[in-house]
Amino acid sequence: MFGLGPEDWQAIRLTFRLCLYTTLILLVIATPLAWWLSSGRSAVRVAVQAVVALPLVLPPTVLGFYLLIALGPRGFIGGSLEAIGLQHLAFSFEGILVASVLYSMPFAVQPLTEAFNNLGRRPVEVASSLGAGPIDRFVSVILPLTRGGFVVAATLTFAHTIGEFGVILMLGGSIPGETKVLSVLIYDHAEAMNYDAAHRLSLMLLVFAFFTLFLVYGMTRRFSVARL
Amino acid sequence: MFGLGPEDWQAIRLTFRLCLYTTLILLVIATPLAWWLSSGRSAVRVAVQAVVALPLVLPPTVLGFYLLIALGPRGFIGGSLEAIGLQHLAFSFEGILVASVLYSMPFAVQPLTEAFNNLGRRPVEVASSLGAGPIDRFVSVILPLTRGGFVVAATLTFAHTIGEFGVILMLGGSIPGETKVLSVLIYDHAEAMNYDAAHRLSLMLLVFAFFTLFLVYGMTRRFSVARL
Amino acid sequence: MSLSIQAQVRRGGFTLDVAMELPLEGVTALFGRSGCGKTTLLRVIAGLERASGASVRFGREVWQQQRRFVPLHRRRIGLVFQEHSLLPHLSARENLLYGYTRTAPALRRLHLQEVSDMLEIGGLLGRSIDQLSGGERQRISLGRALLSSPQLLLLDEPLSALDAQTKREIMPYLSRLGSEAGVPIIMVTHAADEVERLADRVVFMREGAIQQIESLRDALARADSPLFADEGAASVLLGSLSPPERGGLRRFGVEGATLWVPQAGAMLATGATRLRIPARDVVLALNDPQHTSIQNHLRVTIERIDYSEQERCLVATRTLDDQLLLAEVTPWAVRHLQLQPGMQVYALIKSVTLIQVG
Amino acid sequence: MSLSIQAQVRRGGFTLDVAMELPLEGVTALFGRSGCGKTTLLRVIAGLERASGASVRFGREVWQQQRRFVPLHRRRIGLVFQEHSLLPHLSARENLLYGYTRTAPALRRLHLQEVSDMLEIGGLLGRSIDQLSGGERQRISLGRALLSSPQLLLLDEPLSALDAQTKREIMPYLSRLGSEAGVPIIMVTHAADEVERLADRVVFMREGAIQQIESLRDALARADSPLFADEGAASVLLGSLSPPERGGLRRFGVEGATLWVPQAGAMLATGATRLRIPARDVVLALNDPQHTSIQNHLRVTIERIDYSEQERCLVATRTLDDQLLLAEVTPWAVRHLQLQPGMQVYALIKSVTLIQVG
Amino acid sequence: QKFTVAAAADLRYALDDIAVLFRDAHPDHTFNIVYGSSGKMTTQIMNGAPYDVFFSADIAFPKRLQAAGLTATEPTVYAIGRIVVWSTVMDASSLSLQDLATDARIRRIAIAQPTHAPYGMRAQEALVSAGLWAAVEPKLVFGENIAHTAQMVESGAAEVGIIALSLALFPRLAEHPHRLIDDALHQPLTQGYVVTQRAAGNSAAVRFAQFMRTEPALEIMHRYGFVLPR
Ligand SMILES: Nc1ncnc2c1ncn2[C@@H]1O[C@H](COP(=O)(O)OP(=O)(O)OP(=O)(O)O)[C@@H](O)[C@H]1O
Ligand SMILES: Nc1ncnc2c1ncn2[C@@H]1O[C@H](COP(=O)(O)OP(=O)(O)OP(=O)(O)O)[C@@H](O)[C@H]1O
Ligand SMILES: [Mg+2]
Ligand SMILES: [Mg+2]
Repeated sequence: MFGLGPEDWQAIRLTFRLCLYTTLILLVIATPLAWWLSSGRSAVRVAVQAVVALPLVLPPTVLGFYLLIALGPRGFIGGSLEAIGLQHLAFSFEGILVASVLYSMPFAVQPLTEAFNNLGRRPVEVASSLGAGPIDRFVSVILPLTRGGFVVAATLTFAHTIGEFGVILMLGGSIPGETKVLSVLIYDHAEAMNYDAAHRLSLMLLVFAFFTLFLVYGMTRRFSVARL
Repeated sequence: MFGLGPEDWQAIRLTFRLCLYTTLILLVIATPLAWWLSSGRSAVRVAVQAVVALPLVLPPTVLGFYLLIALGPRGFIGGSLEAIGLQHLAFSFEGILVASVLYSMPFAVQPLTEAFNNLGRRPVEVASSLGAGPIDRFVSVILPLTRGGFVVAATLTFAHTIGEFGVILMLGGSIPGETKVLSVLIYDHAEAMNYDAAHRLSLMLLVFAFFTLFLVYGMTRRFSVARL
Repeated sequence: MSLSIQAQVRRGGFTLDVAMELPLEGVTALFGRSGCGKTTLLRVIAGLERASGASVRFGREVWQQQRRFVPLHRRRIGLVFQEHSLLPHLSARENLLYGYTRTAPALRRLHLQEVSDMLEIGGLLGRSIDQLSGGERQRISLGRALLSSPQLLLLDEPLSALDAQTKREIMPYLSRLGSEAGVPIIMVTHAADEVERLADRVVFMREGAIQQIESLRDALARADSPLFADEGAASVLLGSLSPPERGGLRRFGVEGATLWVPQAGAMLATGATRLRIPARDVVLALNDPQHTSIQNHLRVTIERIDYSEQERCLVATRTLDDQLLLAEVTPWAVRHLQLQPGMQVYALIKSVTLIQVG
Repeated sequence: MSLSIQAQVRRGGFTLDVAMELPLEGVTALFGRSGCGKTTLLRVIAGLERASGASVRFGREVWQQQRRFVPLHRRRIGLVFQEHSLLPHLSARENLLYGYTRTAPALRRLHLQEVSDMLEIGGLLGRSIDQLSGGERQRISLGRALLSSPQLLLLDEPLSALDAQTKREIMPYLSRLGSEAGVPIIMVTHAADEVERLADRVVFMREGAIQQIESLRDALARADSPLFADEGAASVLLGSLSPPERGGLRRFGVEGATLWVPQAGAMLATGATRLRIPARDVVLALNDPQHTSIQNHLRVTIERIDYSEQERCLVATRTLDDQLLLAEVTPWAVRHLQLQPGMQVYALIKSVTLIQVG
Repeated sequence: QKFTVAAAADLRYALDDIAVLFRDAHPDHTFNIVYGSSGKMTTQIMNGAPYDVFFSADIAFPKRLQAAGLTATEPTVYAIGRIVVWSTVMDASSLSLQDLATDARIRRIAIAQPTHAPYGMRAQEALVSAGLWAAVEPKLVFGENIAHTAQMVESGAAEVGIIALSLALFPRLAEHPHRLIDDALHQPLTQGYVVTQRAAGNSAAVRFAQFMRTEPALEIMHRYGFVLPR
């Protein structure tokens, strides 16, 4: 289909899985973090906010190299995992997942922090007065009112994870079905001057991404929070 | 200083220039674009919003490859420039600037669109009623009220431009003083297993980025827009 | 059963410092000038302003005391905020039902249909929030608080954006809620007519402190009451209202001290009730004048004459059934009629000025 | 000079359809039930609701007509929104000065000092917006609009969150602005006392349409006026007020139809003025009763007796100087006194009930 | 005169030394060297890159440029590369290719990506010729280029790797022993250079290209593990 071979489909499935997991994990991590960041103004918070953005400033392969060392068998994290009888994380799906999460963190944390900042305390107070407990409030009020921030966070994370290959190349080792994601595959094709394949995959990726984003943005209902 | 040689300083200056220009240009482009995107809900707008995010999904070197073709002497853009007696844009500072702007576009456009969405029309109406014309309103009301969105846009753009090297490597060709930015230099050092230099530059970059971000986030005064 | 609050809250140069006990029945009006701390007090009661060292007790429930702090969502308080606070992502109906669906079915006392009828918001239910007018939003807020079937209602100027007719339709409803349904209401208002018609007692606040807590009757009787800066003092007579007699008029009070009250639609219920009589509507006469349109001639004894205001005198009198009746007259009239304590005079009251307040 | 508006605006099921002309002087009250389109009308005048096909003309300036559309910031309109609309990134002072600094110095008529004194907001200037109470915010909004020295003020319930005393202090100021400073004011309000004290004319709206535009005097005189659903009709007498005589009382009106008015502080200015007399405060008597605290006895002629309401009759009478004076009495009194048109009777009015309205 | 040299990454250490010699000999020439992947540089030259001399890791790339009419000289072989087995966690000198398939300590083997990296292609050929490809394939991880491959091994994340001899001789990496792979098992890594069309009139660039064939340069190339063309 679309002139794609099994290797392509494998990479597509893998990419989709990586993006989905990364986005979900990031939203789970970033939401409480962003909430905490937006709920006060101490120097610690400002520092954490700055630290979150730091992975961005390193060239991806260099970040990948540092992660390779940290997550590999001789690194602090990989070594600790091996010590308790687990596998280290280099050259594994879990490893590139960790890397993607780390690398895309600012794209999730920053828009969410901003969305929470803009929320104000009134909606939460209103929901409390109507008998909604903390979780209920989060689901029924905070989430829908900051939906825009979540959409930005999720789409930036998702799109960026699709395209990122520097970190993944270094840390993942292009193992088919495990760490050879679509971006790595396209890169390989392009480097091998295999342009037909590269163009075909790129085009497919663009079309897919376009429709996904179109749907997501199109479905996001808008309401003016400022009206409250 | 800091054990850095003239080549390093040249790359640092270049990087700083690239980031600064990219951020400034992006804010200038993204602001009206985001304003337009947030001012209605037509399918065209949703499509444009999706298109803006597309550069993200391509692997950077592949994007760099396409840009190289487009901006190079044989490409549509580069060719047209040559036809009117100008230089094509590949392998030049202007070229990587164009690429950085394009690539970081979603990081600027998305948070701004979201910020404008949240603004509501009341503040603008208030300012109008008090005699403020469109530009005045923008500067005295919209800008300060969406400051958070601008900070997110600017920091993500700036940080991402520091770290990005895939596009730049491909399109720029590592010409010292012209396209050999810090990320390319660090990448080069790492490739050459010149780890001391790579670590030193990375550390410097991280420290610099941390303090910059710390200052920016720390200085951003917060107020709850939702109170309006 | 009472609500007792003890709190100190500091906000910049402003300090709220209260220690008070309010009976948990009927309607309590919170009255005071702009910025005196009314909203802050309500927020303390609701637990939104978490003053350290404060204590708030609601009947037998301890809401706040030392370490103990019951969060707002467990207090079952219905809150109407001073500024509009509808949730913008929900429709009018969803806003109304937000608290309702979160109330155990056994505790639900009110239902969408009756509340939306009462507030005349039936036609708005499908609308989104920004398709509502200011007054419509305020009514939805009130309805939403009512539908959460709270055990205490805190209303911060809940009727300020409403027209007189809508207010008149809502007020009896609130009043019944306060008395019959046993949901105590604490309500901030600047409108004297709301206090008059709704309140059982008035809490006067001033610069962050409670100045006085008075029953409505006492509050009305004071010549210098801040309540009626505009309208002056008034008295409240207790009595029972007969069914219509004599040309639709109804008898109020005991033999020898009978007032004739007009029917005035559904507002007047037969039985024990209260009538408000503005002091300035009471005419004093030395003998019983005939041939005037004034129907109500009561024999009263002057008790006290109060010259506190420059050009008005407040004459306190006792009716035959020993109730207080105030008359506001000019100093000229006092001199002209040579009024003095102990004197017996006639108090003339026009029927049309009588208002039933409870 | 007049403001003429012709517009049709559709919002879902609601349609605003107006075509009217308002004189550009004094205060025009916009009166109508919640949701009748008052805010929408103000927004059309301001150009915030850009109805196609609408036309708005302000004196000689064409603000909207066919292609022509003058944006709000060039209309020099002072706007107080119904809901609080302070700019949250500015302090109270910066909010107040936002319009001021954008007004050419030559056009500035008001300055920070006097406005902040008038509104009693001097102590709040340094505060940020979320450190203000509801009423404080409302006053800042009003002050901000005033400080932009507009040529037209559109006020959407500008005093709704204010206590009676503050209102009483602000109203004369607005009134003077409307008359002396020549800044026409269009003001939405639900409070009868604001209409009474401020308005020169009243625009009655109902379900998106203009029902009637009346001078305050006519509006007050109607028994069925929606203005005074609570208080009933009233008459306004024109006359001139003398300096204090007879024990501080002041003479009002012509010989033979003199009313004695108490001093009542600064509220009463000597000279040509208007007095409002609620119809229910007027007692009718067949002969001039002596020995009562009522000071004002006017000889009047009954012109018409209106039985429109079930238990109240409105008796329209003429004073000797041919002004309309309304008295509200019970049907019993009409029968008892055998009142009928043409009859000469005495109208008794307590001095303390007189209110100066302009 | 100024010029820019584009060179394959595996030449890095050798060429840096040669550049020093050339600078001493021709102090009036200013030039800089850009290292990168041969494929990427070929693409760049095809799209107007300002490279005057191109040292490729595989002579196939200069030949492509020639076919596109972008060269000023014939593609010329300047060295032949060798590949080695290398490890930082075990003694690679005692490792045979066979051990890569059988040694239980070896969980991951790093090679360069065969689809576009010349060294990776030769590594794959060697493993295939040795009949080990199917056995080692599940253990393989792929580096973007030969330097990445070396880094994967260096970090210990891959126990062994097949890298360029020139890298294995680099002082830092030479601490760990390596084992040369029989060059009969794979096609020769014929490295060629070419002077690009834009440098046709640039005598300095041509001089630099020719300098590679001089004795001192060849000596350095040899020292860094390149076999010299006959
Ligand atoms: N998008 C809409 N769809 C349907 N009805 C609307 C929409 N927007 C406004 N309305 C209706 O228009 C009417 C006029 O609104 P407007 O705000 O002008 O009322 P108002 O007279 O100012 O009322 P209030 O005194 O309550 O502020 C209201 O009945 C409102 O429900
Ligand atoms: N952060 C602050 N710093 C200084 N003063 C504050 C701060 N927050 C609130 N205040 C003051 O506290 C006082 C009480 O505010 P509150 O909102 O309780 O008043 P209120 O009685 O509800 O007034 P209104 O009738 O105008 O709504 C006000 O004078 C307000 O200016
Ligand atoms: Mg308040
Ligand atoms: Mg309105």
